[in-house]
Amino acid sequence: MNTLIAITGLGIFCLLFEILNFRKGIIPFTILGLLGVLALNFCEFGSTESYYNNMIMVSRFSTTFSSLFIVLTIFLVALSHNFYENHPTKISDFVAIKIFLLAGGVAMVSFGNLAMFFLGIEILSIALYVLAASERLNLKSNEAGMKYFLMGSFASGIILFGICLIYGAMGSFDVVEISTYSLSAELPVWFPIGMVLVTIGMLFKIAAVPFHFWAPDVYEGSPALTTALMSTLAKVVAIATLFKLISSLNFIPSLENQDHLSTFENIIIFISIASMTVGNIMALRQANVKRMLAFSGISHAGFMLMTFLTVATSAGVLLYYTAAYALAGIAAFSVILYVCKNQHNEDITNFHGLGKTNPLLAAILTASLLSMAGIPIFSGFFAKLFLFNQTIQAGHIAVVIVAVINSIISVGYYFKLILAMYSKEPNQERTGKPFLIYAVAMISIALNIILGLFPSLVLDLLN
Amino acid sequence: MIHIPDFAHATTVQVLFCFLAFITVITAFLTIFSRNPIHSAIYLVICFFSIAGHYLLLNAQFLAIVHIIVYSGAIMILFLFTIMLMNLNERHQVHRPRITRLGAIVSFCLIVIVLITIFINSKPIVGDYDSTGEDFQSIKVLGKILLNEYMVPFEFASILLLVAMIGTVLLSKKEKLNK
Amino acid sequence: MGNILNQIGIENYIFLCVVLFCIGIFGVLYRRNAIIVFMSIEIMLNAVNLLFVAFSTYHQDAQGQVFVFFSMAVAAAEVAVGLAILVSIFRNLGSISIDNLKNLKG
Amino acid sequence: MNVSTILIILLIGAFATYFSGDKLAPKVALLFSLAALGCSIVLLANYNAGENISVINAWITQPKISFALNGDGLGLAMVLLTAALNPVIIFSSFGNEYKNAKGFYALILFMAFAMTGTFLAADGLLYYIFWELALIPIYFIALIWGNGDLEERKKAVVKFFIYTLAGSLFMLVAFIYLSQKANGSFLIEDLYKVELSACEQLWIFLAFFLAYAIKIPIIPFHTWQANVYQKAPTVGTMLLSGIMLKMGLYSVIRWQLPIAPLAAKEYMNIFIALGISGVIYGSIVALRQKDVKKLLAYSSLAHVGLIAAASYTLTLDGLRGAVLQMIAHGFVVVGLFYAAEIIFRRYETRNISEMGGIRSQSPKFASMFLILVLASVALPGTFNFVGEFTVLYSLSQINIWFAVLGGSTIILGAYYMLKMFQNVMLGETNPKTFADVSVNEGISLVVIIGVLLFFGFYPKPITDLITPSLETILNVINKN
Amino acid sequence: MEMDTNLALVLVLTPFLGFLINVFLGKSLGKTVSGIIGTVAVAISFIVTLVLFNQISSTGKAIQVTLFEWIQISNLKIDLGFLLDQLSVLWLLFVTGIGSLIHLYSISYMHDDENMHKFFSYLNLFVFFMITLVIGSNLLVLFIGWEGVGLCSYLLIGFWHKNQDYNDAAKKAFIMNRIGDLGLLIGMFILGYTFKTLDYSELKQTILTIHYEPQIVWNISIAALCLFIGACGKSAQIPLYTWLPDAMAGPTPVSALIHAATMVTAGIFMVTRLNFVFDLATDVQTVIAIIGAITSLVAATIGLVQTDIKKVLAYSTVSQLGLMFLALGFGAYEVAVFHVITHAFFKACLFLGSGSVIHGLHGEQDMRKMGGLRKAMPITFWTMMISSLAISGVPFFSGFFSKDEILMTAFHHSIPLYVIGSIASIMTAFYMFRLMFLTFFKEFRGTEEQKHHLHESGSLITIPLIILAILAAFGGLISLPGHSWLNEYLAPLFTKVAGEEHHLGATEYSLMGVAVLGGLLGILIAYIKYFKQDNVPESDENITGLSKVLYNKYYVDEAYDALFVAPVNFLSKFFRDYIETGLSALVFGFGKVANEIAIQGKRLQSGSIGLYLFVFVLGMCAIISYIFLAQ
Repeated sequence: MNTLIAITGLGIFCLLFEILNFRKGIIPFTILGLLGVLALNFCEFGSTESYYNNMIMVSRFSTTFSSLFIVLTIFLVALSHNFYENHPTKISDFVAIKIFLLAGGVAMVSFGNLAMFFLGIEILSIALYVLAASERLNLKSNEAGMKYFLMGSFASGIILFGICLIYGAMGSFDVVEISTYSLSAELPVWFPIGMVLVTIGMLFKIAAVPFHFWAPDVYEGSPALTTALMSTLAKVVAIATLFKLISSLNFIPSLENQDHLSTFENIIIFISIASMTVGNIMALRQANVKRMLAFSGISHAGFMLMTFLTVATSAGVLLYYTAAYALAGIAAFSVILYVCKNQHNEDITNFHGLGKTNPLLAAILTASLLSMAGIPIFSGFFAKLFLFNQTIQAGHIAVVIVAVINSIISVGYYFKLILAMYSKEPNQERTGKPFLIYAVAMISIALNIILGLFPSLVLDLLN
Repeated sequence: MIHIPDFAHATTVQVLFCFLAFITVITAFLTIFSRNPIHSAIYLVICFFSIAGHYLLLNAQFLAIVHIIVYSGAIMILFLFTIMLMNLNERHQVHRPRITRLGAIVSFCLIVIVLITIFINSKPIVGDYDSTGEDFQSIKVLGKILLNEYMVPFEFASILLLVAMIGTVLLSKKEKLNK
Repeated sequence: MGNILNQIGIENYIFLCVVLFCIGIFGVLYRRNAIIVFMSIEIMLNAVNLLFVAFSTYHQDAQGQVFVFFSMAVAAAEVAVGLAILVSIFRNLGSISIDNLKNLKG
Repeated sequence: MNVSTILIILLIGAFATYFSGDKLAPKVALLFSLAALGCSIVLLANYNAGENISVINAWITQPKISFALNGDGLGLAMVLLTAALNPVIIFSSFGNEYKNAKGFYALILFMAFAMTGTFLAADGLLYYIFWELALIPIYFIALIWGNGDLEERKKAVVKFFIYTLAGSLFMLVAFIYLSQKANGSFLIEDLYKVELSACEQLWIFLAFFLAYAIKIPIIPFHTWQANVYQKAPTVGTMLLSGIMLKMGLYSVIRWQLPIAPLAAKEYMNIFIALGISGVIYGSIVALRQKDVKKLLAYSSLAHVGLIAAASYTLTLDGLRGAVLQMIAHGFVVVGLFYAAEIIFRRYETRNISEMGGIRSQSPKFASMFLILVLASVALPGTFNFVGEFTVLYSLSQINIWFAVLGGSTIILGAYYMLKMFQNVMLGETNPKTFADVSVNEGISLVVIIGVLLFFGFYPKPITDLITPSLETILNVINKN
Repeated sequence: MEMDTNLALVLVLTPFLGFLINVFLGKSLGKTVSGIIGTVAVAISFIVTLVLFNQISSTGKAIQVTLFEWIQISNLKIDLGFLLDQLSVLWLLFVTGIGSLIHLYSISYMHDDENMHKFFSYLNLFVFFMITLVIGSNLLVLFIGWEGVGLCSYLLIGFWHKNQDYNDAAKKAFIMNRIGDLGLLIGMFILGYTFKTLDYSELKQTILTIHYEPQIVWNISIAALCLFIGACGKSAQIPLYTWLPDAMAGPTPVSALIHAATMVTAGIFMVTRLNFVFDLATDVQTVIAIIGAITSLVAATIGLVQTDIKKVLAYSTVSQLGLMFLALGFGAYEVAVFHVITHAFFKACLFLGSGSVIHGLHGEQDMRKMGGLRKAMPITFWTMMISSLAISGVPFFSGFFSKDEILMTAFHHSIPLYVIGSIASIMTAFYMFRLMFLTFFKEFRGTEEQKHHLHESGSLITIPLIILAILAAFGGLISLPGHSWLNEYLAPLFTKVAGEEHHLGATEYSLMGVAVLGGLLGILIAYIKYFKQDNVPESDENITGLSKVLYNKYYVDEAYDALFVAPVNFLSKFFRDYIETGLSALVFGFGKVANEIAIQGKRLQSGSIGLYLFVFVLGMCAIISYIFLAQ
């Protein structure tokens, strides 16, 4: 709870800084503030409390995921400095929106009441709509914002409808009450329908097939930093929230009571497989790196969905997977931000010869792509390993085999980018070594590797 | 099971409900079908009013008023304002390919059929509905709940609005380029 | 005073709301004019709101109505942001047809 | 001192090489590779003295993954192979100028690190990690420093990477499945103990087989091989053919057979037949190759097919012969590729038809090349003969026809190798001048030839080293 | 024991030392010195052999030397060890003895070659391997030598490596030998599998004591057959004989040493060594006899029309080897060994003589361009004449005794084979004297230039010739009919009562007479045809009819090409061009399919919000209806 309050306060401070004409200090201050929030969050770690009539429930799950969100936000804010160099007047707005977005995210993983969940997701969505469309003179950005907005509010409507049905079935928005009722034998059909609708809405947010169409377009059109945010923070928040929703509302046991469990699992399996396959195959032919990463993100969503087959035990795995994926994503995007700073697009051609001009960044991008591809020692590998381990334990070996095949396909496009960096001649001068970008890239990839070397650090938090 | 309203013995409430429901659905359709955006907006206002009527029917007076103020008052004005601002009229009406319309109709039918079937198949609610007789929806009670139990979401909603505000400003603010 | 649902039946409200919600969906799919699409989304949200109130009465519980307030706030915020985006598109493109938004694809 | 020391030396070496700059990099790399060789010899001495040189540390608790390295005879033999070939390979590259040499040599050492780890790992997952890690350096080595048309090279290298990765991922699944059966442990001892039904064993066996068949490669999974060998720089080819192929063969013995013995026994004939058809196929295809490196690639295919077939016999002779032949083949193939490289340095071509008449210009080189060729066709007196004889003998114990068909390598191998030798070295004096081997080149070749001849007459040290661990493995295989 | 080990090591390693010195220092030492080193090295071996021979013939006990364990195989132990017994020492005697002579000869013969040190190093290496082959204590050590001599043969045939035809011949020799080697290996495998040992003495022990079950007898037969295939390869028997004539591409001393006297007899050595195995496989013995007989006939017929002086000798060698195998096939090992020894003498002499001729004519090998050399090269002529008489079976020369014994043995076992052998002998006499007449009689048919330079070769060449001619003339004394020293000497080796002495009865004498008459008949025909009628073989294009078939060696090479080489090459091309490409395409196919799907998928991702939402709604309907309606 304190974390949430502190984050909100930090956001408001950001706005105040603009008024106080202290623009230069915004980013350092925010980073420091976020570090403070992180510390605060650590203080809450381990406690399980609920605040304000159970509106916010702090648990290990929420604190660990919140910490991950905060870390990601720190990176994203740090990257803002360089990205918004040319928009000094708007920087406070951008930073503040990101902070509020974080607040929305934190609210989403620590909700104790569906109202908080709904408001959290709306804050997140609206902030994202704004960020996606934030290059107002760029038609692509407009288009991306518009697409995201239209489809996002459509999904919001569905989520709202789902919440409404849950309420209709349970007569309450409180998570604890709902989870108690959901175990009773006599349940109106509204509850499972409502849950399914909410799940569908969330599946849209994490861009799972067949609700994924927005992702590539929006990722491509949005400003690169926003894409970074969407593909890391927003995706992680959405998947964590969905996980929490399904696990804390006792949805699985209630389905079991009504003999719907196997069908639900089949749906999850189907969506997971479809997401992986569609994401990976579509990514093969992409020329735009952001678009490629969008499809890669879709496939990763498919992987993450595999945790839903073993909800009771896989929170730790989900945390590890999201952390590994998001850290690799941040590292990759910081390099993309650097490379495409003054380019009109993010095509692979821009990366030609990066291995020669900026070997360090090329190495970092390579490492992050290898991590996403699941090559050992990077945490992406362990993430997949634990995921497969869980899933095989639950007896779904077929999904794992499909996942493995998909991992193989994914190497195809990740390596396209690596090839471009190392085997082509550089076609442009790349000057400047912006400190923050290098720092973010290095720290995030280092974290990724540390997670790989010591997976227990994260994995045991939730086990 | 659908209760076919027995028109011969319909109570006032039932007639009212049917009437309002009819208006709501018709105007909603008209909103979508009318070619002129301004007409659409006006139909939508009517639709909102009929929904407010439902609220009143359900004895949620405060909500009805707020609804009219927010939707018909604020949101619709915003719509109309935008429409006027962009000077939209039929000239801007774009061609709708047939496949789109077909797709829309198919999916509409599909989803309606699916949802309705599920609800029909579900166990009917038997027996009378509870009526504790307690006051649960007066302004006073609502206020208490909103500001006690739901204080945090209430505050949080303000952040939502703040974000929306910052966002709209951000989207429309001109900046001096490359100073 | 008895529960009004005794006379109408919660099912009828559900059906009404489902139909209304679906009309919203239909509108989103059917129209290419972004403003109308927005309106359709509003219809969807209002359908849900109505259902909230109906359920609130059904449960004799005020939380449903409280939730409607939040939902209204959300709707308002969404409309504000959406229209802002729309305006900037209109400035750049001179059109508000979502069919013209096909630059990002493939 | 335990086996992890080698790994540490190689890893530090990789970093030290990278940071030592382009000029010093080759020397630093050589130094560290020699240090690793020294270390492995000391370890060997310690091991022979009965010291325990294994390591086991807990790493990840849930699932139970340990940092476990097993220094037994088999592992040590393979480590020695790696450690001995590595300096030779590095030294052999001294005649070439590489752009960005520090990266190049660092990658070589890193690859040696990963391969050594693969040979030592005693935990399924650790093993898998090293296994995959070894893939990355060779990918970059082949991609960046390779030769030939860039697009072709890219295609070949990416195919290689994806293909091998594809195979090994199924192995990962198999490992995970096994660990479930072993109560979440990946330790090799626990995996050995797992009781599996015949059906499970078959699937596990196949999953492993896919990984190894691609790596080794066994036909029909070999299509990556020739192209990659051709496109990779010679150093990369040497690493690939000299050591990396052996990873697959070693793994068959260490992992696949003991874990799924029932399946191995049940389908023994099929897999032996597959290996042997590789022998014949590889030999026949090698006959008509125009590129020296491709020819050697197919000859490799033939040889490893035979080794694989021997491993699948599940007899002590088969396993021992396989290991001996692995080591022998490792040396000889490195020598042959180096010889090809020496020719390339002078003629700038790998096309056999553009060579010929070298012998009259450089008799020393010709003699060394001939010795290597003869070793490769397993002339008695060379190490390869010891390996090949044992291998064929073990095959004959299963079915004499296996030995006959596998033995066709004796004929076909002689045919294509001598044909190659004739076309490359003999004939009218070549108009292009060909300087005889330099001192540097000579040292590498002489070391290799020395090893081949010494162990050709006195293989006992290696046999004694590997036999106890092979017996242990056989006990596991035959436990039920 | 220590002493024996040292002796054995000196025996083996001196030639190897010579090899090393010549390889590393040969060039700087100069031609003559390197030649002397090579010769001395072999001569030392010869002396050691004499010492050993002395020891063994006096004690009659074999010397067994074990150096160290070589290859470990679970149920058999293979040592690197030597067995010096009657057989091996006998073989060593002529290997090192003739070897020394040929080395001596080569000093002069090869003096004009710039790579003389290499030549001597190869020769030394050959002797080293040959000694290893002979004295190995088990089959695997024999195999070292077996392949080693093959290697040296390869190196020496292709000694003039600038000529690709010679290289082809060398390669062919190596590969054909390897076919045999595979047979040998397989034979070893079966023996090892059946008897758990490859050591001669242990093998003998086991075989003599084992209980004969049908399975074991069967195994022995198969093993014997396989071993015989090995012998075929090395000793140039049908079907693996074609390499030997081609091997004449090498320098003549090589032909004399390797392809006449020593290496090609390795097959006979091996069979004799394993006589206890072959004795148990009577069917295989029959096969050996038949193949030997056919080979001798076929080779003799081809030899009838050859015009290259060395080719004639080569086919003659094949033919004689065939006769030896004929003897082996009848279990008359000592007879075969006898013929090996006499053949080594006269054939080495013939080859060296022809070398002298070639040397004198500066490399001319075609007999059509010779003639009348009798006067210019008298020593060469007379030594060759003696050898020709020996090979033709003219009484009291060495060949008479050995060949006669073979034919007699054949007669006792199988009349048809005897007839074949006799015909081959007659042909032998014919073509040998054809060679003699064409080369040494009548007028010289070469160029004026050559005629001008005609001269007898130097003493380094003639001395070996004279020694060998003496041996060829009197070598028969070691095994006179009725009183055979050789048979007694070799008796300990054989399990059967060695060579039941042919009682010299009427049959035997008449057989002898027939053989002598046959030989004289051959000589007579040659005399009539090439001396009286003064025929000279036609030039290549005018040869027709049967003689064309013969001249082209029954087209066997072409048949082998068509039957084996061409299909393999075709297969290779087919694999390379189709299977490889196909497999590759298959692997790439997965990628291609994925890419194709991706391209189609990109069209679905059309950018239209309507479509996206449509799919969204459809997906939602599908999920909901699957969960709630599809029960």
